[in-house]
Amino acid sequence: MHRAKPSGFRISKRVLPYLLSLPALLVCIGILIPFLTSVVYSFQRYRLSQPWARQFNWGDNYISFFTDPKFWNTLEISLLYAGITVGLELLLGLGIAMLLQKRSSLNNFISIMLLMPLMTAPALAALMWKLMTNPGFGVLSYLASLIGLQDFRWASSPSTALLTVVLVDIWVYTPFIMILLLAGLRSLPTQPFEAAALDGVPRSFVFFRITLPMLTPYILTATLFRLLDSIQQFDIIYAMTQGGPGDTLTVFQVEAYLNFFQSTNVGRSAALMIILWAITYFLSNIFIKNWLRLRERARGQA
Amino acid sequence: MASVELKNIVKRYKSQTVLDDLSLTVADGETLVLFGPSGAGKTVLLRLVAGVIDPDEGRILIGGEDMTDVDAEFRGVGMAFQNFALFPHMSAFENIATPLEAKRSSHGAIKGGVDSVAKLLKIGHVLSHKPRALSNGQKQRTALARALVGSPPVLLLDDPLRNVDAKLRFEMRLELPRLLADRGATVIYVTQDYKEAMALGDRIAVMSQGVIRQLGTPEQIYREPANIEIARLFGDPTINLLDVKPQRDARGIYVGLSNVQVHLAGAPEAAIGRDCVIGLRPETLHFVAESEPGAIPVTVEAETPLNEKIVTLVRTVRGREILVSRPSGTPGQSGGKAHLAVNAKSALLFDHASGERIGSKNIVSLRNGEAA
Amino acid sequence: MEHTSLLERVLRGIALTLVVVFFMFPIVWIFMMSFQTNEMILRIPPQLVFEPTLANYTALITGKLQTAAGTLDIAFMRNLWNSIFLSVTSVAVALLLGVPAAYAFARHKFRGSEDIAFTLLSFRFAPALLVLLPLTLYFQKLGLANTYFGLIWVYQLICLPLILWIVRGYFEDIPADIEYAYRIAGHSWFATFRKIALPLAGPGIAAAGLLAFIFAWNNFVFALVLASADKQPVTVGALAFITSSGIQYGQISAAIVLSITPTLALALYAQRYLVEGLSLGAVKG
Amino acid sequence: MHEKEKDLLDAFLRGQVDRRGLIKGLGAMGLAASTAGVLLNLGQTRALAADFDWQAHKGKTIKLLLNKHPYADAMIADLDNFKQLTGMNVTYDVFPEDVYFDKVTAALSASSPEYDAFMTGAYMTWTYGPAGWITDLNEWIKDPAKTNPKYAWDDFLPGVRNSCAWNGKPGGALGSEDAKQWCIPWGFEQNNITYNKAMFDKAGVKLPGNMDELVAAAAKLTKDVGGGVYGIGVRGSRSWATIHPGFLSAYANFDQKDLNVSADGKLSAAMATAESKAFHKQWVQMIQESGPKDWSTYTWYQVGTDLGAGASAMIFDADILGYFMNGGSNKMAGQLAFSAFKANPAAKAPTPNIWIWSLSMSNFSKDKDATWYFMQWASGLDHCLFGATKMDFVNPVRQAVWKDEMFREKLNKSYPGYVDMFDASAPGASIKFTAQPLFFDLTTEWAATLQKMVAKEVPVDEGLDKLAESINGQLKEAGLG
Repeated sequence: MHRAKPSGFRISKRVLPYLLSLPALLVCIGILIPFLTSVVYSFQRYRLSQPWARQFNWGDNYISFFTDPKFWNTLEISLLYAGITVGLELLLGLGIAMLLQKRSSLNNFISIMLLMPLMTAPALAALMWKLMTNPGFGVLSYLASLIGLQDFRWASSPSTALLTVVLVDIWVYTPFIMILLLAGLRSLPTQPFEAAALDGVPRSFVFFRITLPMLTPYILTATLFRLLDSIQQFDIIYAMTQGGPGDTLTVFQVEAYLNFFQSTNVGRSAALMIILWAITYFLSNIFIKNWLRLRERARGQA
Repeated sequence: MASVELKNIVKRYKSQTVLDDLSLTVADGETLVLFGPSGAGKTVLLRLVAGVIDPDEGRILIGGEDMTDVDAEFRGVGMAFQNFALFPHMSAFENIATPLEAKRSSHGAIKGGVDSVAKLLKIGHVLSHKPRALSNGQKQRTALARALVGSPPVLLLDDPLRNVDAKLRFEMRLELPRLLADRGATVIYVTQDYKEAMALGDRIAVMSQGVIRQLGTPEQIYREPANIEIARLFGDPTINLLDVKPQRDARGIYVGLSNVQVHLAGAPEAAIGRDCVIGLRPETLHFVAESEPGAIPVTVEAETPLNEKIVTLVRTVRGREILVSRPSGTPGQSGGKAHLAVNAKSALLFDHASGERIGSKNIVSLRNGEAA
Repeated sequence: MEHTSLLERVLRGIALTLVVVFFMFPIVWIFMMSFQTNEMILRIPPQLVFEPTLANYTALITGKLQTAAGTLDIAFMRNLWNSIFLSVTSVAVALLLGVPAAYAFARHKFRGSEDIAFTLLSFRFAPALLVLLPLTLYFQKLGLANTYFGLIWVYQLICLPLILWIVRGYFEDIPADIEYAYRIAGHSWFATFRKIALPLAGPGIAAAGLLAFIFAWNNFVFALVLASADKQPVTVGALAFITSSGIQYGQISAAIVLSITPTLALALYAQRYLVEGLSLGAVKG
Repeated sequence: MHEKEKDLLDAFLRGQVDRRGLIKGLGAMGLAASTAGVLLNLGQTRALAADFDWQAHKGKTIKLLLNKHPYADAMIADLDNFKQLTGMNVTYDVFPEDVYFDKVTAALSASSPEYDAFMTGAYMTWTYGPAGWITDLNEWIKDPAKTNPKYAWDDFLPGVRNSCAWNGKPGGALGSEDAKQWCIPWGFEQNNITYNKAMFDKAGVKLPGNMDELVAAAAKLTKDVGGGVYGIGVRGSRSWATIHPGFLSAYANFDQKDLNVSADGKLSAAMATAESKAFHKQWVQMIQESGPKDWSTYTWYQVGTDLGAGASAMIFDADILGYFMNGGSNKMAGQLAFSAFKANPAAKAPTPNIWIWSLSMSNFSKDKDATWYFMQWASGLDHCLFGATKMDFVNPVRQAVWKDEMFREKLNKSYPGYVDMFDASAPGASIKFTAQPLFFDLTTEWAATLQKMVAKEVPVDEGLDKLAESINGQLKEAGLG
């Protein structure tokens, strides 16, 4: 019996995974250096316009946040924005994915078409929405007036600004969740569903006890990425309202952007960003833990 | 040339020890069946031999060569998976051809090899189908064909009949021994079905909780099970197990069954006065006349014909249930009072506390278990 | 789903129509605006009827834009090309680096694998703004400023984590036994990766690649800060129509249409992979 | 070039033919006016060369960072003349205005030597100067060896020129003795009224002469013009840009200031006075009654677009915004008129705050002398004349251009009232802000406060008190208060 001998150059089983993941890591590791530099900045009194006054003030940038109502407003609005957009987009994305679940060329076509908002750069999308919600030229304002919303002020009124921006966010990003969940739904094994259908199990039960649990890893992935983006939202909000009216929409990135590019207050901007980073780190940690646990469990059942 | 030796294998997953200091030798050309409940570590053991997972401790030798650190593709084994593990994006032909492709065989050789093994397994007509278009039986045969086609010196079959229907399983159980014998390969065969184990194995290794509990020929395992657990696993209907406390009188060692003293010739001295469990295989019990010495009075509760045999449920005077089986067509008792004779030689005595068979010569030492 | 009632089908149809209207109306409107002059767009109230003009597209493609303040030179086609080049290369590099890494994380649990995977992900939540200033400084020193190489490197921050984590999930969904079977059949890990893992995770890779492509396409902060005008993507290019003499909505609409087109074409081409999901039903039982 | 054209040019240069005659003559030879302009500049270029060694930096290349703007377009159209004059090469990066200043900040904060000179606003130099990113240009302006004797620095409008000079001390007066010239003004905007004549006539509204009249006129226009047209367009986004145009111009007319500077140079908020509160109330009321419905999202673009498309009856904003809207394919092109505006009845003259597009020299430029050659050419009279008459390089910052007949004629022909408006308000035109590094923080917060007032989230008095308090806190924190 001929048997191939291990010969020549072979990669040890133990080294292989490192070898596979290292290039990706190395490429990204470069970013650690600027990141750490920014951490240093965040501990400095550092305004570009006052270079002579640059010095370490250690935690002062952070400590001042605690007494700064603007900061708490920023924190609150950022979390609120992320919560609302991700929540709604998830529900909507799941709903649409389920509407399109059945494989048909029409459904496939629709699902690709629905990706178009995602393909529109958010900054430009916001510009277009701003036009469409203009009280004079805006087609949406016009349509709103036809159904009796004469004075609906969209992004310009503090009471509806959040709603409007959320609407644009939903328009742009729901397709992201939809496409991931659609792929997830369509890759679920068919057996449990056929069995449930044969047994006459109620649809709601099938949804909550079979579909949802099996879809959870996909939901977590989609939600995680959406959450990371949403809590860092800038393009849409800045293009639509620049953080206004008043301080209605001064989310983290808008504040940090204004601090950096307009006030050139690098220290404060960096401190804001580090806090944002810490929040996203914390949130994604929860997600990843759950994701891994679910994966593990799923594999245990297999 | 292709014996398989496992030396002191330890495999852990997280804190759980799946294989605990396991040693085992499978001789060249031998078919060894790994038998045991799920979670016993059979599949893990198979994968260790295949080389797709690594042991935490211990060595694996194939054909006398240390293969512990050798990658799967160089070990010269063929394997069929319980879930078939067919490549869903390839046709049955392409699936079967993969081992030949790995050897860089010529197109003709591949075609010839696949066709002959497909013919042998009667799947020649579905070779162009993708796995999803195959029935379970066809998938199983395709998987088997893939394992066989390269004529590997070592064949690892992981419960290949588990996911096929009863009829096919029955057929294959008859076909497989010949197929394997023809190949001359060393086979390690995993199953949870004792009949399969008995039918296929030159030897059977009974595993539970990561340890080989007993290793022996099918005959040995059946006649001299190492403990209650193994005795219960083999045989259908299951062995009758009754609590007894052996005593000695002038005639020898006896146990009390249904208020009758039944003497067990050749029973080990060590059993005397201990809390024991007596194991009586249903087929070793016979209905006899009341006058027979040692006949146990019972009440017949129910009788069930089971293919080639008839199983009778009887109840002792003390209310304990016993199963009796006899070949179909032989006279029996279908109701009312009856008497049973016990074949003293085949009666098994187990220690009540440990479950070990008393006087077992054949127990594999749990730690350094090279079988005699 | 064969036994769905008529009522349900009607409700589903209505729901789907609403969804399509909500998501497609702005797109259709933008499409229509791209064939109108600014004057037609800026009417009160907005009107559906208009005389289509190709002026916007002509302006974009020829690079000559007529405005109230005279003729402007625009580099839109150059921007479009930059976007295509940057996005395609970045995604290609990210796939090359990310897919093997995703495979390693999915198949070879090794010491620290979760930590490395999480670290890679965490780059995704470093807001671009946070690293912008130091990044520009270091790029300056390294001579990477204003190079496509440098940009593609930075774009990995957008593409790599996304690809890594989505593809990883798909790899993990492939039963390990299938790959074991191939190994045992005598094939190397690399052959197994290439012939088994890659084809089976293909839909996932396509989906992740397309999403990464879209995100790379829509980004402009990095190029804006790190590169000169000749390397700017289409997003920056479209902003050029916000001129001091007014926002050229017609041209921006045309720019959006033109900038969506390549991505849409890609998505339609890869449609089968994107929406089919994993076709492992047979294997997974 | 043909001989005839050359002769004509030379005649012009010898003083035998005046400008008008020259253009006419060239026109007769079948040259388009703008081409003639370029040729004219070429001729003058040759004249310039006689007195000054323009070729000193021959062969060098400089790179510019430009905003997508008519000023940049005008310069690019004339750039070949500079190249010929000096033998230098000029490359440039043009970025959209939306992201332009981000690009500038990014390039400068990274000490990038890529760009030698760039376009900027005067406000921005209050950051760039102290940060050490730009150079005090006095060194070159005042050096006869480096500056063409015909450069005529005194020709620049004094208010504009001074607005680009600051001593770098927070609160330091613009154009003071010790001021550094951070940038050269290029083109500038006064904030005045541009109005739609037809709509004014239709509603029977006269040009407002003060704030009360403005509020009333806007209200009447909103009521009477119809068709959804609103009375007055002003900016309202959450940005410094909301404060600096009409709002600050009117505010300053009431002698109100953004900040007080104490004798020892400390800054404090000055907007919580009674006069300020009264003015804010009027302003807020005006927006609530007659402003655009979505005022709080209004930037330069929306204000202009509405006027050009006939959605608003007037704007109180940059005069050149009105200028742009009066041309091109805008629906209202040719129907707009201009007027200076004096908000305070007690004031003698309008006091428009100004925005100045200017040229700054990067401190990281590798060849500042060569860069200066470009800057003095680009801000020189000849290019200014070319831009102002042939392109949209308005408002010019040189008095000589404003005296130029052709330029005045061009404006009078198509931009009714523009020249009068300019003459009326130019003397009082300057930057009304206090120069200090927190400019953007304070104005952004000011705009946010205005938004809250307009949305009735906070009463005007209380809002201003809070704003002043917050600003004082920030000034202290930054070591300025």
